[in-house]
Amino acid sequence: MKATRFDYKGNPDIAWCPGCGNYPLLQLLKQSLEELDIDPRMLVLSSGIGQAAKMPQYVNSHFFNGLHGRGLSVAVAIKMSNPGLTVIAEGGDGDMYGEGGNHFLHNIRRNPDITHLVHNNMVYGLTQGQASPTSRRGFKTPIQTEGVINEPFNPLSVALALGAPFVARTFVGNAELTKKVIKEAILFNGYALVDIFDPCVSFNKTNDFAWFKQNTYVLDEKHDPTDRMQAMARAFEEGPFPLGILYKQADHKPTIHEKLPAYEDNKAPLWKRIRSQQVLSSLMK
Amino acid sequence: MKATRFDYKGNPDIAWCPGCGNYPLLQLLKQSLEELDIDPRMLVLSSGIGQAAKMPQYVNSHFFNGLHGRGLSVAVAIKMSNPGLTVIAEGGDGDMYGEGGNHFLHNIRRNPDITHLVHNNMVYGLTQGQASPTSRRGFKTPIQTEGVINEPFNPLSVALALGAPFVARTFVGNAELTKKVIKEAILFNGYALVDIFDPCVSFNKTNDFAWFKQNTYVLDEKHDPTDRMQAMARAFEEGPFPLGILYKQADHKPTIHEKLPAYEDNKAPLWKRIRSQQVLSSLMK
Amino acid sequence: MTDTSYSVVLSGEAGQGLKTIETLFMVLLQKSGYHAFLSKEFMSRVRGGNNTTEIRISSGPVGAFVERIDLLVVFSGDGLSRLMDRIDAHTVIIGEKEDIEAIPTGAILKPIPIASKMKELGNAIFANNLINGLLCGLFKCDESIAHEAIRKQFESKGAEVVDKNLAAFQMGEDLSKTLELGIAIKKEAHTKKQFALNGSVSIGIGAIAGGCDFIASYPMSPSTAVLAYLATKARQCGIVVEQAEDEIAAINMCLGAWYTGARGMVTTSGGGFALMTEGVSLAGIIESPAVIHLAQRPGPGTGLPTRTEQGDLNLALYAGHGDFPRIIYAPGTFDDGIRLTHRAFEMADAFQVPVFVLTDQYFLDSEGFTDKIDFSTLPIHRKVVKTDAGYLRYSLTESGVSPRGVPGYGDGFVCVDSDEHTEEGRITEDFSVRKAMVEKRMRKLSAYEDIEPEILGPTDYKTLVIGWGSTYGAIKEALELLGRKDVAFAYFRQVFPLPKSTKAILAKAKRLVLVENNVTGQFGDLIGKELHIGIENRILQYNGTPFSVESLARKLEGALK
Amino acid sequence: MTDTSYSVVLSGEAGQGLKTIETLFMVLLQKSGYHAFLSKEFMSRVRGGNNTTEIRISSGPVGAFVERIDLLVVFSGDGLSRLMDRIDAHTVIIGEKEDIEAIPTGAILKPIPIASKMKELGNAIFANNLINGLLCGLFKCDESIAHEAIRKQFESKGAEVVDKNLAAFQMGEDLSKTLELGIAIKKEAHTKKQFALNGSVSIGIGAIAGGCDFIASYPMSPSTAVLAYLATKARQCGIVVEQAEDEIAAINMCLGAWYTGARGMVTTSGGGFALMTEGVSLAGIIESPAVIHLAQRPGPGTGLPTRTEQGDLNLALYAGHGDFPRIIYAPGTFDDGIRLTHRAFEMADAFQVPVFVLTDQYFLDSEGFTDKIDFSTLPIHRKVVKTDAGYLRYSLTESGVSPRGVPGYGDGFVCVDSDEHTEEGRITEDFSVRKAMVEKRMRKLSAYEDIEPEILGPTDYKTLVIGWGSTYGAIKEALELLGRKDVAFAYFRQVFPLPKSTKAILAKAKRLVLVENNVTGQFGDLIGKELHIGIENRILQYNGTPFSVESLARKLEGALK
Ligand SMILES: Cc1ncc(C[n+]2csc(CCOP(=O)(O)OP(=O)(O)O)c2C)c(N)n1
Ligand SMILES: Cc1ncc(C[n+]2csc(CCOP(=O)(O)OP(=O)(O)O)c2C)c(N)n1
Ligand code: SF4
Ligand code: SF4
Ligand SMILES: [Mg+2]
Ligand SMILES: [Mg+2]
Repeated sequence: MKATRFDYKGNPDIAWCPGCGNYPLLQLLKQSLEELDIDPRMLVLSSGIGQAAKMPQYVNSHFFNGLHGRGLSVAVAIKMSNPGLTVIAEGGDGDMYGEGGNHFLHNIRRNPDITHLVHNNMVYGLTQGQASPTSRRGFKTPIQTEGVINEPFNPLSVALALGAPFVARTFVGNAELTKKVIKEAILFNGYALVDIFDPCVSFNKTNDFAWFKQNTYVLDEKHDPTDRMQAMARAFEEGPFPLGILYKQADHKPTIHEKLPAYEDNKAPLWKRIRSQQVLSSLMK
Repeated sequence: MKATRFDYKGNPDIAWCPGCGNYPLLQLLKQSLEELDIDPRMLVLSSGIGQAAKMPQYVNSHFFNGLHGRGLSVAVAIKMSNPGLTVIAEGGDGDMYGEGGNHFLHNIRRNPDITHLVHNNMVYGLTQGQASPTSRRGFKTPIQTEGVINEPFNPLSVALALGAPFVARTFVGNAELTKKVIKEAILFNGYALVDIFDPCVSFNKTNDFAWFKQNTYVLDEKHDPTDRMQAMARAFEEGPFPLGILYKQADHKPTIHEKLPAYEDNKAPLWKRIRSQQVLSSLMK
Repeated sequence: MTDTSYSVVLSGEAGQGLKTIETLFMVLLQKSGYHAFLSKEFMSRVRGGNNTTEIRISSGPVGAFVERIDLLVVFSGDGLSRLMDRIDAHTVIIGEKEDIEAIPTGAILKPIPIASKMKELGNAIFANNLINGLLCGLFKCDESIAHEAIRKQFESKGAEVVDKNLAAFQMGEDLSKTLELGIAIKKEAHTKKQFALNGSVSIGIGAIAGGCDFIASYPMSPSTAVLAYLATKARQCGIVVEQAEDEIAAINMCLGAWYTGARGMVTTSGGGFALMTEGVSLAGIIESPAVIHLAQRPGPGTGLPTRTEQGDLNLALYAGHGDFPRIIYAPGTFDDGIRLTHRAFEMADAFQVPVFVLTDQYFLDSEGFTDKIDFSTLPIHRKVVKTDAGYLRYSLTESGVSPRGVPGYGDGFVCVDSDEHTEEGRITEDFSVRKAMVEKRMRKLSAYEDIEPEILGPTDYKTLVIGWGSTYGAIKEALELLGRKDVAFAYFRQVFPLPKSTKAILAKAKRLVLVENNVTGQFGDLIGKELHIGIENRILQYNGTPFSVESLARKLEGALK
Repeated sequence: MTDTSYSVVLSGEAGQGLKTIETLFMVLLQKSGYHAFLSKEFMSRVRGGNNTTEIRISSGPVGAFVERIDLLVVFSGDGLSRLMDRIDAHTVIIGEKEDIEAIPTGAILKPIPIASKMKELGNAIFANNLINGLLCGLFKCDESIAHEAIRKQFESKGAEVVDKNLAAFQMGEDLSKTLELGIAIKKEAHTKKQFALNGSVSIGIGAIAGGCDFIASYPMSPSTAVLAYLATKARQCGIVVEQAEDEIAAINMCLGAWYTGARGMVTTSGGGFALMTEGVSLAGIIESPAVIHLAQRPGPGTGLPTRTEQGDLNLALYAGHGDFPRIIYAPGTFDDGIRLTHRAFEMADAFQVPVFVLTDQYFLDSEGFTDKIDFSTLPIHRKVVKTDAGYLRYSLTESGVSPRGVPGYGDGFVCVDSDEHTEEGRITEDFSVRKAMVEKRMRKLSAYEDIEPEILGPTDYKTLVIGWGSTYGAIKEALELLGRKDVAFAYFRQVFPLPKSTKAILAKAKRLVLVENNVTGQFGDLIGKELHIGIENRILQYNGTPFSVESLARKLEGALK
C-alpha cells in the first residue's frame, strides 16, 4: 500500500476484527483523498457510532465522532458553518439509515455539498449482530431469532425519491470501482450518497465477501446515470444488485450554502466574521 | 350532513379556524367509517400534535393523542398488541414527515395493517406558519423569510421506494374521491398511506383551495395501480399532482402481526392472555 | 407602583386583531413618555377562543401582571365570564353594548357603537384603529405619532385605506372625550429614549450581541419567536438560520457549528428539549460550547402549549446521561434577557460547556421598554486558538479547560470524540485516562465567576423571599405592596451553579419563603440538595398562569404572618 | 467470605472463546455444589484487545468482584501488564510458557503445553476444553457432568469432534494432577438446586413473571441482552418483541402497547434513554404505565460502552419535562433482578406511572446461582377495567389513580391525551381543571408501599454505609472483611421514592458514608435534596470499573477511622 498523508501515525490499536471489510475501505478512502490531493488540514470526517463510524479514528485528519445516528447532521452543520472545508459524513447502515433515518431524509432535501459514505454490512456490527435496516429477510440474529421479517431498507431508491443529485453504490471487494466512485462523490458539488457493501465477517455470515461478489454486477455504459427513472429501476434491482453511479444529475443543483443569505456577499467561515457596533446598535433602533 | 355514530356529542369547541380544510375532512372521515359499518368501540385513532392531529378529539371513538411526530409508532404498537382493533394513524405533514420521518420510513418496512392519513397543507399550522417538509420552494414564512430553499419532501415516491403496498393521494376539495380513497385504505389489509391535500386557510395563502384545484388531476383508468414503476412516475409529477390510488399491490403482502410468533396460534389481544405457572417455572429450569 | 399604574385589558378572539392594537398602543405609550408593561394569555388556537392582553400604563418602571382590571375593552361578549374574578365595581368596560352586557358584571359599563361607526366607514376592519384612537384619547397620547404609524402601515394599500383608518382613529378619539375616566398617570420623558421589545426579542438581541452566527431549531411554542427574530436578521448579521427536521438534528447541528468555531444556539421548549438530552450529554463529553434557549411551558407532555410555567428547571439541571458541568441563567427582565444571553455565549465559549437560558411563555410574550444598550460594553471573546502540528484537543490542564482549535486554522488536527478519549481526542479504555478526563471535565467551572443573586429590600432582612427568572417582576411588586421592612427578595438570575454566596445570604434570614411557578418548587429542591436547607414555606402556582401581583401579595402576606 | 473463596481469572482476547469456558465451568461448579460468582470486563470490540473474566468459587454465597487473583489463566501474554496490580507472590499463573513469562510478575508460574497438546489433536480449537478439564480437575468437579455437556454441545458436529473435545478435556484433567495447588473449598449441596443466570436474565425472567408481553427496543450495550432473552421466549411466552428503528419509537410503542392493556417494556442504556425522555413525560401526562430497564454505562456521550457506572440515576429521576411521579428500583442481586422487575410491572399497572429498573453493565454481565422462585408467590394483577358508556379515563379520584379501561373492552371510549385534558381525556385549557389534574397526578403514589432499605449488620450502628443497586455485594463483603461491630449497611433496592423510613434510619447513625459508582454521588444528593442531610463522606469510583471488595474495604477503613 502506498503511504498517504492521511495515514494516522499514532497508536495503531484498531478495534476492528481481522478480515473486516472496513480495513480495505480505510485504505481506499485514504488513497482516494490522496489522489484528489486534498489537504488533510481542510478535511473533516464526521461520524456517528458503530464499527463503520470508527473509521475517522484511523485517519490523519480532523474528525467529529459524535452520537449514533447523528453524524450527518453534524457534517451538514460543519459545511454550513465553514464551506471551505471538505466534509465527509461516514457511518454504518444502522447509524445512517436506522437511528439517523430522519436526517438522511431531510439532509437530502437540503442538498449540502458533502459526501455521504455508508458502510452497508446489512447488520449491526458493533453491538454484535442484530438486524440493521438493510438486513435481508430471513436473516437470523439473537433478536430476530426466527429471521428478519421486515422489508429491507432501500437507501438508493429512497435517495432518488427525494431528489438526491448523486446516488451510487459500490462493493469494497471491487477496489477500483470503490475508489472511482468515492473520488467522483467527493468531487461532486452537492450531496453525494455512496452506499458501500462492506462485509462484517463476525456477525453476518450470510452476506459475506463471496455473497456480495455473486450478488452484484457493475453498471456499464448502457446505463444512463442522468436519467432518474432509469436509476430508480436499477435501484430496485436486488438479484443481483447494481454497482456504480446510478444517478448523477446533469445540471447543477444549488447546494444549501450557495442559497444561504449569510454567504451571499461574504464567503468567510462564520467564526471569522466580526459584527460591527453599528449593526448591533441598529438592533435597538 | 348525515349523522354518524362517530359524531362526538360532547363540548363542540373546535380549535380549528373557520374555513380550514380539516372540517370537511372530519366529516368525510366519519362518513367513510359509517359507510364501512365500523364499530366505534373497535376503532382507535392515534395521532401526534398539530391541527391535523387534533382530528381524533372530534370523533366519537377511542383515541391516543400522543406526541408530535409519534402517532404512527403508537398506532403500530396498538395494532401489534391487539390486531382486532381498526387502527388509523392521523397527523399533519410536519408531524408525520418531519418530526416523525424516521417512523414513516421504518413502519412502511413493517407493513402494519393500519391506515395512515396525512393532512398535507404544506405548512406547520398549529405553530403558526413555518415551512413544513412539503412546503414548495419559494414559500415565505416568518422563518423562511426569503422563501423555502429545500427540495419539497415527496411522501409518495418515498413510500413507493420503500415498498409500501398502498399509496394514495387525495384532495379534501374532492369529497367523493376522498371518501373512496379513505375507505379503500381502511379496507386494505396492510399499510395504506393517504396523503391528503388539505388547505390551511390561515397560514398558507399560496396553496389554497383554488391552488390545489388547479394543480391536481384525478388519475383515470389508464393508470395501472398495480405497477410500482408507473406509480413512481406519477409520484414525481408535480404540475399538476395526480390524485387517487397511485399504487395498490396486487398480491397480499404479509402484515407484521401475521408474521409475529405471538399470534401464530393465539389470536387474542396480548392483555387477555394468561401465562401458566408451567411456562414460568420452565424459565428457571 | 399600583396606585400610579393603570391596567387596560383587551379581550377578544384569536384572529380579531388584538395584536395590531397592542403594537400601535405600545408605540404610542412609549413615545408619549409612559412606562408600560404588556402581558398576554392566549389559547392554543389560531382563530376563535378567548385571549386577553393586559397593558399596564405606569408612571414608573413596571414589569408584572396584575389581576385588577381598570379598563376592559371587549371585542366579544364571550370572554367576560372568564374575567369575572378580575372585574369589580371600579372596572370600566368598553365595547359594543350587547357585548359588555352579555353577563351581569357589576362594573361601570361604557357602551360604544363600534359596529355602527364601522358601517359609516363601510368595513368592520377599521375597528381596531377606532380602539386605538380611543386609547390615545384616554391617555392623552401624542396623536401625530399614531397618524404617522397608521400612514406607514397602510400606505401600500392606497390612500382610501389610509384615510379610513385615520377616520376610525379620529372616531375613537372623539369617543374618548365622552367617557370621562379621569385617567392621570404621570409621564416621564425617559421612556422615549428606551427601546420597545418583548422577551423573545431580548433573547434574540442578546444572542446577536453574543456573537451567535448559527441557529438550528425546530418550531415549538413558545420558543419559536427567537428563531423568527434571528431569521429576520440573517442577512444583515450573517447568521445561518436553519429550521431543522427535528430537535435532535437541531442540537447536533449546533454542536457541529461550534466545532468550526461558529457560535451556535438552539431555541426550544420542554418537549423538544427532552429530545435534545442526548445531545447535551454529547456536548458534555466532547467539551463543546452550546447555548440552549429553553422556553418553558406547562408539561408534562404537550401540556398547555401556550401557557406558562417554570417546570423544566430539573430537566435543564439533569438532562444528559453521566455527570458534566453546565450553567443555567434565567432572565426576569428584558435587560437580563439581553445580557444573560450575551453572557451565555461568552461562558459557553470560555468554559466549553452547555449554557442554558431558561425562560417561559410569560417572559417571552411580555412586552415593555428597556434602556438601549451600549454594545461596546458587551464585547465578545472568541476563544479559538490556532493549532500546531501536535495539537491536543483535550490537553489536561489545571483549569480543566483545554485550548480549543478549529479545523482549517493551523496545522493541528481537531479530533473530538463522544467515546472516552485521550488528550488527542481518540478513543481510549485506559482506566486512568478515564479518571483524569472525568476529573478534568468536572473541574472546568472552577474559575467561573458567579452572577450574584440580587437582594431587593432591606439588607437586615428577617425573612427572605426566594425567586428566579420570570417571577422577578411579580415578587418585587408584591413585596413593595406589602411594604414590610423585614422582608427582602433574593432574585436569582443565575440558577446553576447555585451562586456560592447563596449559603450566606440564606443563613442571614430567620425565615425563607420560596416562590415558584411550578408544582414542586424545583429551585427550592436544588437549594435543598446543595445546601441541605429545607424550605417549607413554598408559594407555588401551576395552573398555567403567571403570578399576579395581588395574588402573590396575598399569599406572601399569609406566609409572612 | 474471602478466606473460604478462591478467585480464578481468565484473560484473553475477544474472540478467543473465554465465553465457552465460562459457560461450562459455571455449570460444573454449580452441579458440583460450589457457590460461584462470575464478573467480566471487556473492551468495546469484537476481536482482539484484552478481556478478563473473574470466577470466584466459594463455600458460601458470594456476589462481588475481588482484586485478588488466586489463579490466573492466560490465553495470550498481552493482557498480563493490565493485571499487574492484582497479581502477587501467591498468584498462580497458568498458560503457555511464553505467555506467562511475557513479563516478570513475581507470581508462581505453572506453564502448560497447550499448543503442543493441541498439535496432538490437530486443531487449536480444542484448547478451551483443555482448560475446562484442568479447572474440573483442580476443583474436583464431577467430570461426568462435563462429558455430558460436551457431548450435547458438539453432537451435531459428528463423533470425531465430540471425541477430540473429550480428549482435550481429559488432557486438562491430567495436567491438573501435576499442578498441586491444594485448592480446598467446601461444597454445599444447595447450589445444585439453584438456577444459573446472569443479571440480564434475571431482568428478563422478572419481566416475564411480571406479565411483560410486549417489548420494543433499540440495541445498545449493555441493555441488549434483556431484549435478546425475551426474543428467545417470544414464541413460548407469546411476547411481541420488536426491534425499533430508534429509542423514540421504542418508548412510544411501549406506551401504545400499554394503551391496549398489554404490559410493555423498553430496555436501553443512558444515551438511548436520553432519547426517550419526551416519551417518559408523555407517560406522565397520559398516566400510562411503563417499565423502563435502564442499563447504565459510563457517560457522558458514548463514554465507555462496555464498562460500568451508576451515573444515570439523576437522569432517571428527572427525565421528562414537567413534574409527575415515578418509581425507581435498583437490583443488587439476581433475586432482586427478578423480583424488582416483576414488581415494576405490578406497580406501573397499579399506579399508572413509569417505573424504572436501574441496572448497570457490572450487574447485567455478572453470573451466579440463585434460588428458584415459586412463581405463584409473584402473582400479576392486571388493573384493566371494563368500561361503561360514560367512561372517564381521567376521573378525579381521591387516590389520584383512575380506573384504566382499554379499547375494545366495554362500551366506553378510552381517550388519552398529551395535552392537559378533562376527565374524559379531551383537551382543555381550563385553569381549574389544569390545577386539579396536576394535583391528581402528583398524589398518585400516596398509597404506594415502599420497599424498605435492608439493614445489614448491627441494628445499633454508629456508622451507616449507604449504597444502592449493584454495589450491594461489594459493600456487604467489604464490611464483613472489616468486621466492625458499629457499622451497618443500608442497602436501597428502591431508590425513588426515597423510602419514608430513610430519615429515621439515617438519623440513628452518628456518621454516614456514601458509596457510589459515579463521580458526584447522585444518590447522596437525592438524600440531600429530600432530607436535607449532607453526606460529606463519599466513596466514589468513576473509572469505568466496579468496586472490588478489597479496594472498597480499604476506602471504608479510611473513612471509618
Ligand atoms: C442512541 C444510541 N443507541 C444505540 C447505540 C448502540 N449502538 C452503537 S453502534 C450501533 C449499531 C451499529 O451498526 P451500524 O451502524 O450498522 O455500524 P456497524 O457496526 O455495522 O459498522 C448501535 C445500535 C448507541 N451508541 N446510541
Ligand atoms: C417535540 C415537539 N416539537 C415541536 C412541537 C411543536 N409543534 C406542534 S404541532 C407542530 C407542527 C404542526 O404542523 P403539521 O404537523 O403539519 O400539522 P398542522 O398543524 O399543519 O395540521 C409543531 C412543530 C411539539 N409539540 N413537540
Ligand atoms: S464486527 Fe463486523 S463490522 Fe465490526 S469490525 Fe468485526 S467484522 Fe467489522
Ligand atoms: S391554522 Fe391552518 S390548519 Fe390550523 S386550523 Fe387554521 S386553517 Fe386549519
Ligand atoms: Mg452495519
Ligand atoms: Mg401541516
